Amino acid sequence: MNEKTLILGVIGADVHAVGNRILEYAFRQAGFRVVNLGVMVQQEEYISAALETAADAILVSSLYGHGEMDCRGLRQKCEEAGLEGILMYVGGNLVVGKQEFHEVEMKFRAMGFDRVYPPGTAPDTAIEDLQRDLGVV
Amino acid sequence: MNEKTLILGVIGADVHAVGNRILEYAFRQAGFRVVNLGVMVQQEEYISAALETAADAILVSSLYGHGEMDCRGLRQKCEEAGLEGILMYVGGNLVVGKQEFHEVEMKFRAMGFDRVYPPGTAPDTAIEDLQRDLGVV
Amino acid sequence: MNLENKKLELDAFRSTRQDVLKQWPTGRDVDFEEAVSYQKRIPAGKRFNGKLAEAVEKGITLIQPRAGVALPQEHIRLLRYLETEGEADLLPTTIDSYTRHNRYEEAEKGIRESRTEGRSLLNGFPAVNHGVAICREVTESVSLPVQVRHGTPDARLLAEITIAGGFTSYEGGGISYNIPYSKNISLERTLLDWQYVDRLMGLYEEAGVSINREPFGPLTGTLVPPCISHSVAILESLLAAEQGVKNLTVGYGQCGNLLQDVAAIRSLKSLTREYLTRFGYGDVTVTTVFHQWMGGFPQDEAKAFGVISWGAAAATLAGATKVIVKTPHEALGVPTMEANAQGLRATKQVTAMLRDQRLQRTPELIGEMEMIAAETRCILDRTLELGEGDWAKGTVRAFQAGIIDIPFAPSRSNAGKALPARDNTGAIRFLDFGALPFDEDIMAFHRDKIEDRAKKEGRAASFQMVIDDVYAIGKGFLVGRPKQNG
Amino acid sequence: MNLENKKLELDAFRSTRQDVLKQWPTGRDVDFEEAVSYQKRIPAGKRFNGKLAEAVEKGITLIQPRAGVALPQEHIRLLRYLETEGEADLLPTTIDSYTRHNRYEEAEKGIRESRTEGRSLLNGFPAVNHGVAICREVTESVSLPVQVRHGTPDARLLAEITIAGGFTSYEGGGISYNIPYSKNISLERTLLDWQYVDRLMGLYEEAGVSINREPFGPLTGTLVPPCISHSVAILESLLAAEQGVKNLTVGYGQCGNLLQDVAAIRSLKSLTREYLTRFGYGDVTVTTVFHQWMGGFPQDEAKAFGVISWGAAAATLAGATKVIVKTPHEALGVPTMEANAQGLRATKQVTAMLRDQRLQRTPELIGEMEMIAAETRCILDRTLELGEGDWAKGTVRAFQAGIIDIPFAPSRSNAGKALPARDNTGAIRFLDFGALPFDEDIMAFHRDKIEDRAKKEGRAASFQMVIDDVYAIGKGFLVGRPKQNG
Ligand code: B12
Ligand code: B12
Repeated sequence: MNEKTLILGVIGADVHAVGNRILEYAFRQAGFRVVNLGVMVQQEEYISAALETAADAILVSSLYGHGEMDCRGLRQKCEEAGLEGILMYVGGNLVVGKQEFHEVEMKFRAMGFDRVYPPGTAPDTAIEDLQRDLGVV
Repeated sequence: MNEKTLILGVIGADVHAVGNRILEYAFRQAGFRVVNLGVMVQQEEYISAALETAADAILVSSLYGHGEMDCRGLRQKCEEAGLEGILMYVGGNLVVGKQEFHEVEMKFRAMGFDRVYPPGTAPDTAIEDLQRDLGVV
Repeated sequence: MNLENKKLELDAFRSTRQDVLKQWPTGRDVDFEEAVSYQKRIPAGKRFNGKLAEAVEKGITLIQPRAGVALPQEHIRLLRYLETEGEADLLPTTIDSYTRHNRYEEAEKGIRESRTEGRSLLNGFPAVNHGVAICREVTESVSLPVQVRHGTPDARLLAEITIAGGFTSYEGGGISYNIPYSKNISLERTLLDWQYVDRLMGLYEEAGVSINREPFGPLTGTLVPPCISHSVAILESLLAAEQGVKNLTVGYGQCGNLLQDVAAIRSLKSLTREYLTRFGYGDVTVTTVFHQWMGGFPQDEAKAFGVISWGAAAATLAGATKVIVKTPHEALGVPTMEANAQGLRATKQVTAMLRDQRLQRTPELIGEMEMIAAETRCILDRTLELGEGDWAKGTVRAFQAGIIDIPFAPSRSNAGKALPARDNTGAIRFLDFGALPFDEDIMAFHRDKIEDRAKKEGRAASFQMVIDDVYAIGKGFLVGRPKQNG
Repeated sequence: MNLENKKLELDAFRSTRQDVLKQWPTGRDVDFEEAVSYQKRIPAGKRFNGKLAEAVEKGITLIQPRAGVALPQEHIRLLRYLETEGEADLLPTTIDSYTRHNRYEEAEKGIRESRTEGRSLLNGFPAVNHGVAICREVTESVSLPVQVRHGTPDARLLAEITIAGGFTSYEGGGISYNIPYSKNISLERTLLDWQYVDRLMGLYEEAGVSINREPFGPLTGTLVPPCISHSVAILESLLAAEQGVKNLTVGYGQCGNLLQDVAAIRSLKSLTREYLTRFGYGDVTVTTVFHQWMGGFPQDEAKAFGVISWGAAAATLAGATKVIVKTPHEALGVPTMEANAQGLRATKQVTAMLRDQRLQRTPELIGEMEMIAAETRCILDRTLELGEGDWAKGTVRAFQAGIIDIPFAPSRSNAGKALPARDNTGAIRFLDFGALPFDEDIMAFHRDKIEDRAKKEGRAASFQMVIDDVYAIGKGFLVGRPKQNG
């Protein structure tokens, strides 16, 4: 079986559940295996879920503005846990306030995310990118 | 009698009649004698009305945006006609578009207007200025 | 002048035409036959009549801006921007004020100065000076239908040039583009000139090219009671239909009271149909246009968005075919293209969100519609009487007698005796009837409404109340209450 | 845990209090007696209850923003700006998400980093960390009443500090600040904790200081049918009243269909009064709050103004006591103070323009109100039954059984089986009832409505319809139609 596994979750103390639920649905429809951790997910939870399911990618959502603080160190922890080079996306309303997206992107790329998405990104965009990055059609 | 006479009118091809009607009412209430030429007033009309009535001030309105073109040369014509130094105000939406008012003011002061008013100036403002400039209480 | 409401004879029309086309050099490029075949090549999706019919069928409210600048390339850029960034459904070309007064020399100067200064010194697009070819360039460079919006008492040459130039709708009328837009021009004169314009549209119609005609509904935009604008819209519809116009959009400027606004749009449509049918023009298609508040706007842009959006909501809840959109710059000056597009997008959001909703018919709504209808019939019936059966003659005499009286109009042909004021709910009523030919019931209704307000505000009804109402929306209210009642 | 709907004993309350005030060092500055006398010195015009009563009397709709930043001086500047430039009638202090989850260490870090970076890294004001004195500085530096707005499941310490700090209204409740705002916290726990909060307000009330309490109406803000939010609002009102709360503002998040929104606000008020009176709390004052659309917003600011203004219009036409205002930055991030003030001014323009207008009572409106009432009664009656006469126990069991089911809620205590979708007019109905205890008539009503829509769109009702509706307003529509129906 060629099914790729995605870990999905909303990080930190963030409870925005709507987008998460829709992303799960969309990724499943697109043929991915989805492990959805829901909202209020700690960094450790992403990592252990990824290890347990031999996941291909971790998709972090942050809507409430504290993403900047919540996401720091996740890449390092992944490496330490043996998830070297695992594909990592992040999206949502990543910072507090309306900010120039390019700067936000740089900030999260520097934290080790492979792709960073602006507010309101459609699931299809992420699906196309996943297919490309994971080498599925 | 100490009543001061004002010439009122909307210059050029401008038909905005509402503000003009209210200004007339407000100036009369404030005790001025008002000669209201209404809308679509040519430069010559202001001058002959001012001469005829020995007016103390000419109040020009321009709302429709062509004020810049319509007002040019009025001061010179006044001088030529013998209305040296007659008090001249202008107000309304003087230029095309939303522009920095300070620049608009400079432009119309350069044309010889004593006072220049931004969009939406209340009649009371002009009444106070008139009282000061004409030395009435 | 021998004004009567009769289709112009072709000979007379043709001889006038020779003079009209000579009013400015660009007139010589107009060739009717060629223009007809040009118009016939315009695809259906880019014609006003088709787009309006589609909106009626879908039950949606289309959105249209006002816009025009001096130079062709800037104007094209502006329209394209409003199409793509503004999500407009219909496009305009607003004509500058010199052209409106046939002052083509001054317009020419405005064009020249705009070129040198690199900004538009004209408040619109001088279509006559630019001529047929450039008009075609304009209408061809967008993918939506384009209408001429102006305010021109003598709009014959402008009509010749712009329709030959590919525009598919033409705003205005002999009353609505005279009384609010001029001071000294006689009503006979403009009614005759608009017979010419309408006959021209009729000729296109007969040649198989349907041009939409839109009497200008809001008139002075300032506290105009619905019966006044309805009377004018219906008169201009009757006059246009007589000249062969088959596609009419009747208009109304928002008052701000939802019940009155919805009643106005619905009664406008039914009354116009009723009169057209009654007088033998049952084959004319009638649609409606709702103008977002046409009077003084708040200077603050956020507040202006509030006014704009409320206009969008009222238009949609009323079921108007299209809505003419204001911009957040309204109180300050001709809008930038960005501000114009913002007004459109705010409007689009509201009209689309409300597309499946209408205001319910309540006894109050029906009552309001019946009152508007009764008032309008009083005016129209008396007008026809004065005209001894001729609508055109009747119109002239009705204005002379103050039977039709448009508040705040600059024209000397207008009595200017009637005074409007809002009632306690913000609906526009009459504080002074002037010579309006209302029966006792109608007058009692208005008196009661105004009396109620005066009582609530603890002051007598007077011109001060009218002034307060003129300023009210600009200051953030609908009814201009005295301060202590704030 | 021994949850029952009974006024907390003073002894038990006091012993819990000792622990609560120890949760963070700033707790020790709370002195109830001193706080009461401090609160008593707050002038009437700066108290929520007074200002709300005045609005009811005048028949106007007050406007209130959301706003909060990490640092006190910035927060004061923000509130002052919203008062003067935003023309707000009531002020908020929105609490940051770490504080909401009692993560005071992280909040402390956020404060520190905000100081170094010179911008707020927190999405709200961390009132607990700042403590009583700074809260007083905040409430004293503005001239309007200030409310605590948060989303805190365990809001006991926050309540102690902020009420001692001069706030005169407190948002939230054991259901509405748990189910939409947390994942793992048990409902018993939060109901108990909110009994504490409400008892605290009751004690203030008994000491002569009236604190306004506001259950959080919109819940998840996303397609919540009125009967669900009404049930929660009424339950929280009953629970609060039992603890001695006397001044309640019940809330509702806009759906977007005018009829449903007006029916919702009106039935919310009458149903809340009905249940309060029926269960012995007839002396509680009830006002209403309407939240402008709480779900996903369009990113474009002009379009956001359209949504904001339409919310302002619906609130006013419904006759809500106050409206909570969104901003043109909603889809993007916590707004700048300028954007926040813009949302307020657009709202102010509309609420003021419509202040003398209400939506007429039509058979359709009454029908909608009756439907909401019938649904809500089904839910509440079954809840009371499950609780064997105890509203608190009933609430817990009702959630377990899916008798109350909040769409899109993250909490494990929520069944998450019921699914909402819009009907052809945009009103929110149920596509799946889950375990909601509706009678056959009600279910048939919803099924018909959804069926009509499915038919119009030529597709079966499914989760895709729900998703389309979730996105719709952000994309410029109310009903999420498939593309071809656009
Ligand atoms: C109502 C209105 C109309 C009505 C006018 C009816 C009539 N005959 O009176 C109609 C619909 C016919 C109309 C037509 C046009 N209008 Co017009 N109109 C307005 C509107 C909405 C309100 C004007 C008004 O009555 N205000 C209420 C009165 C009480 O205020 P006021 O006129 O500003 O006058 C007060 C003050 O300005 C001040 N004041 C005025 N003059 C002076 C002079 C002095 C010395 C002082 C001290 C004070 C002072 O005191 C007055 C009383 O308080 C304004 C925009 C706005 N303000 O919201 C646009 C506006 C003035 N119109 C405009 C334009 C462009 C036009 C048209 C060319 C095209 C069009 N958009 O249709 C035509 C022009 C026709 C012509 N040849 O003049 C523009 C002008 C643009 C610019 N300057 O950049 C405006 C600003 C709209 C816009 N943003 O595009 N219009
Ligand atoms: C509904 C809502 C709520 C509901 C949430 C209910 C629930 N439990 O789900 C309630 C009312 C409870 C709420 C609470 C709060 N909220 Co809120 N909320 C919203 C709102 C209006 C809509 C969110 C939503 O559901 N959108 C619809 C879904 C489908 O879209 P989405 O969430 O954006 O997700 C999509 C995309 O972003 C993308 N995506 C998301 N993650 C990822 C990840 C990857 C890898 C990819 C590729 C794509 C992707 O795909 C998703 C599906 O299409 C937004 C503003 C907005 N967007 O209009 C604010 C917003 C997110 N909230 C905000 C805030 C601050 C809060 C509060 C702190 C305070 C408050 N204002 O009340 C609390 C926080 C509580 C907490 N601890 O988390 C801010 C965040 C500010 C910032 N980042 O600067 C926002 C932006 C509003 C604002 N402008 O202030 N909120």
